[in-house]
Amino acid sequence: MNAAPTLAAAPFDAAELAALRADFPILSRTTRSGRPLVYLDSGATSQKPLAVLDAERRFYTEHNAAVHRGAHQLAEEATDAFEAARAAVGAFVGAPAHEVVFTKNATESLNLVAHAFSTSTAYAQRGSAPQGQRVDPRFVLAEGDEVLVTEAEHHANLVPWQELCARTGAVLRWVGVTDDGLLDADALDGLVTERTRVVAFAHASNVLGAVADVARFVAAARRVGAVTVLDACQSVPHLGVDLPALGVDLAAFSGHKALGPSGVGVLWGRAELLEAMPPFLTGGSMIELVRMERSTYAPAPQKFEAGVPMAAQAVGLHAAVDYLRALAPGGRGMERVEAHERALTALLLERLAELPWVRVVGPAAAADRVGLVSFVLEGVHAHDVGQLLDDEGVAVRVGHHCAWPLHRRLGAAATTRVSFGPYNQPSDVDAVLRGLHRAHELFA
Amino acid sequence: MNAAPTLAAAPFDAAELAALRADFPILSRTTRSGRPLVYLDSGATSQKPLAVLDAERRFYTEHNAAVHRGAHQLAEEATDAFEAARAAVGAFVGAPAHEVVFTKNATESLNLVAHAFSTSTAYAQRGSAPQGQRVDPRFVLAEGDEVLVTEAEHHANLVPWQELCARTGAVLRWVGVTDDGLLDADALDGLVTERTRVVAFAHASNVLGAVADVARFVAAARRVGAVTVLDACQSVPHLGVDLPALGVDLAAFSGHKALGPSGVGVLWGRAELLEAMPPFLTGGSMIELVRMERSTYAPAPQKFEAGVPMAAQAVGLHAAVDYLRALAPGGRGMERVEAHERALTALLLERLAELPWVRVVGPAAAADRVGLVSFVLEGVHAHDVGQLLDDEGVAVRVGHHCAWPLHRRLGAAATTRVSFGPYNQPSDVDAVLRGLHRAHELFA
Amino acid sequence: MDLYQQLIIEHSKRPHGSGLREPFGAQVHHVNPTCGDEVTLRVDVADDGTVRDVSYDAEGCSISRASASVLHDLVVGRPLEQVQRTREAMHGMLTSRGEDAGDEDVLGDGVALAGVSRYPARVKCALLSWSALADAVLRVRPC
Amino acid sequence: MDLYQQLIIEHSKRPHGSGLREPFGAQVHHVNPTCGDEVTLRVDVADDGTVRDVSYDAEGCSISRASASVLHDLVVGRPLEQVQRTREAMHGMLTSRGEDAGDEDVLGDGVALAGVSRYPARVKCALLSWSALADAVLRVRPC
Ligand SMILES: Cc1ncc(COP(=O)(O)O)c(C=O)c1O
Ligand SMILES: Cc1ncc(COP(=O)(O)O)c(C=O)c1O
Ligand code: FES
Ligand code: FES
Repeated sequence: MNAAPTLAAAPFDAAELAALRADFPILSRTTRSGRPLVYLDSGATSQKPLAVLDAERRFYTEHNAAVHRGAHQLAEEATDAFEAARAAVGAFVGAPAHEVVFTKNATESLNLVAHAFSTSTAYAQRGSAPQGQRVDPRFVLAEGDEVLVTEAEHHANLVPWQELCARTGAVLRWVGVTDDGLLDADALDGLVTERTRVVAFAHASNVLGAVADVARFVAAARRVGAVTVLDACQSVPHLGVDLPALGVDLAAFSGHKALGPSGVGVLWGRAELLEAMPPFLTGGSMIELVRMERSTYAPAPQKFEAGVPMAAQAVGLHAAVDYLRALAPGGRGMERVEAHERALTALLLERLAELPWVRVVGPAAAADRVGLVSFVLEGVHAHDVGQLLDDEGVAVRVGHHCAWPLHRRLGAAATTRVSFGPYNQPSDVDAVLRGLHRAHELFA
Repeated sequence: MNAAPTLAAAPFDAAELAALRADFPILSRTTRSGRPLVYLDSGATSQKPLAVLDAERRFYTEHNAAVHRGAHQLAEEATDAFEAARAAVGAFVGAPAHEVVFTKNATESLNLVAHAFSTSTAYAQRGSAPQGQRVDPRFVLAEGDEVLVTEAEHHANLVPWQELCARTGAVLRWVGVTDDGLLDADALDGLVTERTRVVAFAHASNVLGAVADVARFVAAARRVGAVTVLDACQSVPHLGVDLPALGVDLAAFSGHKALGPSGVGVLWGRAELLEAMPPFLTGGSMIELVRMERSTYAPAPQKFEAGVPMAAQAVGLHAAVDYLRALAPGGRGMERVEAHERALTALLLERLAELPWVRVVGPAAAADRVGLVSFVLEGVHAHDVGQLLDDEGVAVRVGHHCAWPLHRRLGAAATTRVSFGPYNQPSDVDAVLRGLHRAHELFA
Repeated sequence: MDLYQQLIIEHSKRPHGSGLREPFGAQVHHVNPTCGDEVTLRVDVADDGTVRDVSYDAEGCSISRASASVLHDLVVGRPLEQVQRTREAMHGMLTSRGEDAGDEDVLGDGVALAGVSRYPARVKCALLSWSALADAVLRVRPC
Repeated sequence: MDLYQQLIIEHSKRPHGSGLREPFGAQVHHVNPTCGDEVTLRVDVADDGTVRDVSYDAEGCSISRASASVLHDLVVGRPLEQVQRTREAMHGMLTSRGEDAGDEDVLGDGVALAGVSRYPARVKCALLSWSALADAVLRVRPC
């Protein structure tokens, strides 16, 4: 869409929205009940605009070759496209290209970081680091060293740390969640000790919608020299985010939640830290010198990108961030996306507040949230809610949303989550409400 | 293309080839020198037929959702498409769906296997396996246990094993390459000892083109109970391969070399073995039960597929294997692909044999090869050869092809590699020869 | 929508035979991995192979609760052979992707669950108590 | 094809100043990571800052060998300040992606390498000996 909005921080108006929605063909399909699709599961994965699909196809039909591996013209073109994607995706989150590592998804990004600790630890214990590679003490864990997460984490930012502890003898600690469904940030200072080596937390919770007080986490971690790892999966697609400015050391997000293709994720890290980390996946294209006995590795980001990469998907993600930026003049599209999704969130929260049989989890005010709302219908199982919404054509997510410990803490086996993308419209909220009323009538 | 060939094992005739080539739009582009593209770098990555691009696009415009995560209709459709891809890709290599793990590329597949050993070893040493999970002794390494590879491996099947040794204290051994550029298979029996726990080797070498005597490796490994890992990257796209019938335990290949999209690879493993292996990447969708303290994991293949997967790419790979099978009646397309590429290989070998200034590495006969040929031009650096071929519009790969130790052994800093796909034609060989003559005249 | 038949809603609101009772020959605990819901189920089988009681505690959606309630109706008082046939009929119907509408003579109110087979994500809900039953029976009468 | 100018071919076949000689103030070894090719390079700088000799052993493609040969011509007998300017001019031309054709007064035969800038994969070939030189000079004259 090419409409030039006038107010950078206003929601999209009806005309803008119609133009934008036309870029997403899937939004005009109907569902098995004959009703038009109302897609409200962008927190799981977003839909993709035609610009993204076209960019991928153009790559395949004009430039496809293995990147970083050939001297022929196609290989050069493919490599240029891949590296241009790195620069654009970096710029989208305020980072230089050489601090951007392409992975298959945010989960791989977070595992990569967790393994940097166990691999460094093994190198240090065995003296087995590649020749000339200093083992950085920040990544070496001693028995009883601590990894701090929160009780609200997505499994992707929890299980890799549990497994790191199982490999090394480190101990997992966590910031709890209060009865109100908020992070118990006051407990943070007591939990960060001299033994804390990693502080890993979500920028925005994929269940609560709450945006974390990043500065507070960073300050606590800095005090003891712990590495900070930000799970930015639910912030980067929905807010304007400048990762380096946040003060964290490393951050992960996925392309498929930010209008990009499936199969591509990002790890951002401060250059100095990426250099200090050992590789994770090893193989072709990430080496400096290979002998049968042992090998040495290329500088970051190549060091972390073993094998033929997801080039077409990186190119698709490039088109996605270009698309998002272009939603407002001066490349400030994310400001409008944020404003738009926040307006929808406020509308939904307002409507839900009128229903005494609905319990919303997380912050009461839209201003404290990214564009998603999870809730419980009293006396109705979330999967039945989801099914009735599905029957209205409304696609939402039900379950524990890969945050099982949080749901246990909230005393809810499952919640229903509505999550917005830039293409959602006020009438989508009406559709949700219709479905909720039906579920309430049928079951409660 | 829909031509119905009559003889299952004949090369494609001119008409068939013309129809097939029309499915690959990139083949009709021209290069900077104004000459038509002659793509002979399929060993690095193949080109993709329209059927693959269309399948991906259809997925995005009609069914896109996060798989294995939602109860709504789109999520069901996306999950069905993803699982149908698993079944089809499995069938393509003779395996049941539940033995197929989707990864981002073959490199990840091989790393996954290498980490199964170090993670099991850590679990055993610390008693830290997930509750109820038996640590399988086949994956536990003691100091001095041995990992056997070959000197001809691609870095992807070498460096992960070096790193495994660096993490565990295991020792890397390798089957050497003879002066003739063949695997020294006679040394195998002496190299497989009671301490050998893994035997990892390529089905077909990406430099020599030689097809390994798999049965011999398997027999030697079985004798001592070692796990066999096959790098099938250069066999699956070029030969009809039945992985379970080969007798190996695990095998890796990449989708992008088999007409599929970038960003998707495969690990095949015997069900029993996959069950015995701990997970690699951890996070959402691969869990059984998550508590803050520790988690348990889903059965394979889900256990190995953490995070939102590359669904569109799996769907594209499904279309690719369907396309390949349909190149001959009864789904026997790979027999014709093999015959076709072998005929081109024979032609190329024949023409190169006429040039006293060309030294071919690997087996002399096309019958002992997959469809690729690497060679050295006396007195001319491979990168200059590649550049002059590029000027003829011919895309080949020059360098060590991620097999640096092998090149050191062959006494060649770099070779030029011509690798075929089903869409190559005899005139492509003529174009190579034209470029080689020019290089010889200019530099020698 | 063919999923939430009135019968299902009724069974789910007032499930028959709910609650854990004594005596019992075996107790099992099954979890639906896709949602984390669970059922604890007990069987009591007489020496002649008649199921004297099935008692259960089911946490889950309406489909899973209704299915447990229907199970209780179809199984209590029946010989194990018949229970086995009923279970197979139920499994067949639920996994038929809309092909098998179920035989009311065999499945009674259970045919109201036929619509579930069109919703792959919900099939496990309806199967949960039935797999628990199979498991429990196996423990009482290993074969 | 603008890459393999006749001058390049000649330099690559009969490279000027090739071989390692004594005396020298510093020796460095640089590898081109994209291809594994390498150069060992020595510089000998007089007290007045004049480069007395550059000697080298270059393993690599015609571009890298020709570039080392051109380097020898352009650097031997020149004061370090001028060498620095030459190196910058060469670097600028090679990384210009076809924008900078090079100044023959500064780069001599080196302008025949201008075409390299259009082939990103080959730019490192031509830069190899020049980065080695920069490194070697830094070791002789740290600043
Ligand atoms: C023999 C062999 N093994 C492994 C690989 C690595 O495959 P990928 O880059 O898809 O991970 C390749 C190709 O690059 C190969 O040819
Ligand atoms: C907060 C959060 N972290 C991590 C992830 C994992 O992302 P991915 O599945 O792309 O790896 C998700 C989404 O699934 C998420 O919402
Ligand atoms: S949703 Fe859990 S049993 Fe139905
Ligand atoms: S190809 Fe190695 S230096 Fe040119």
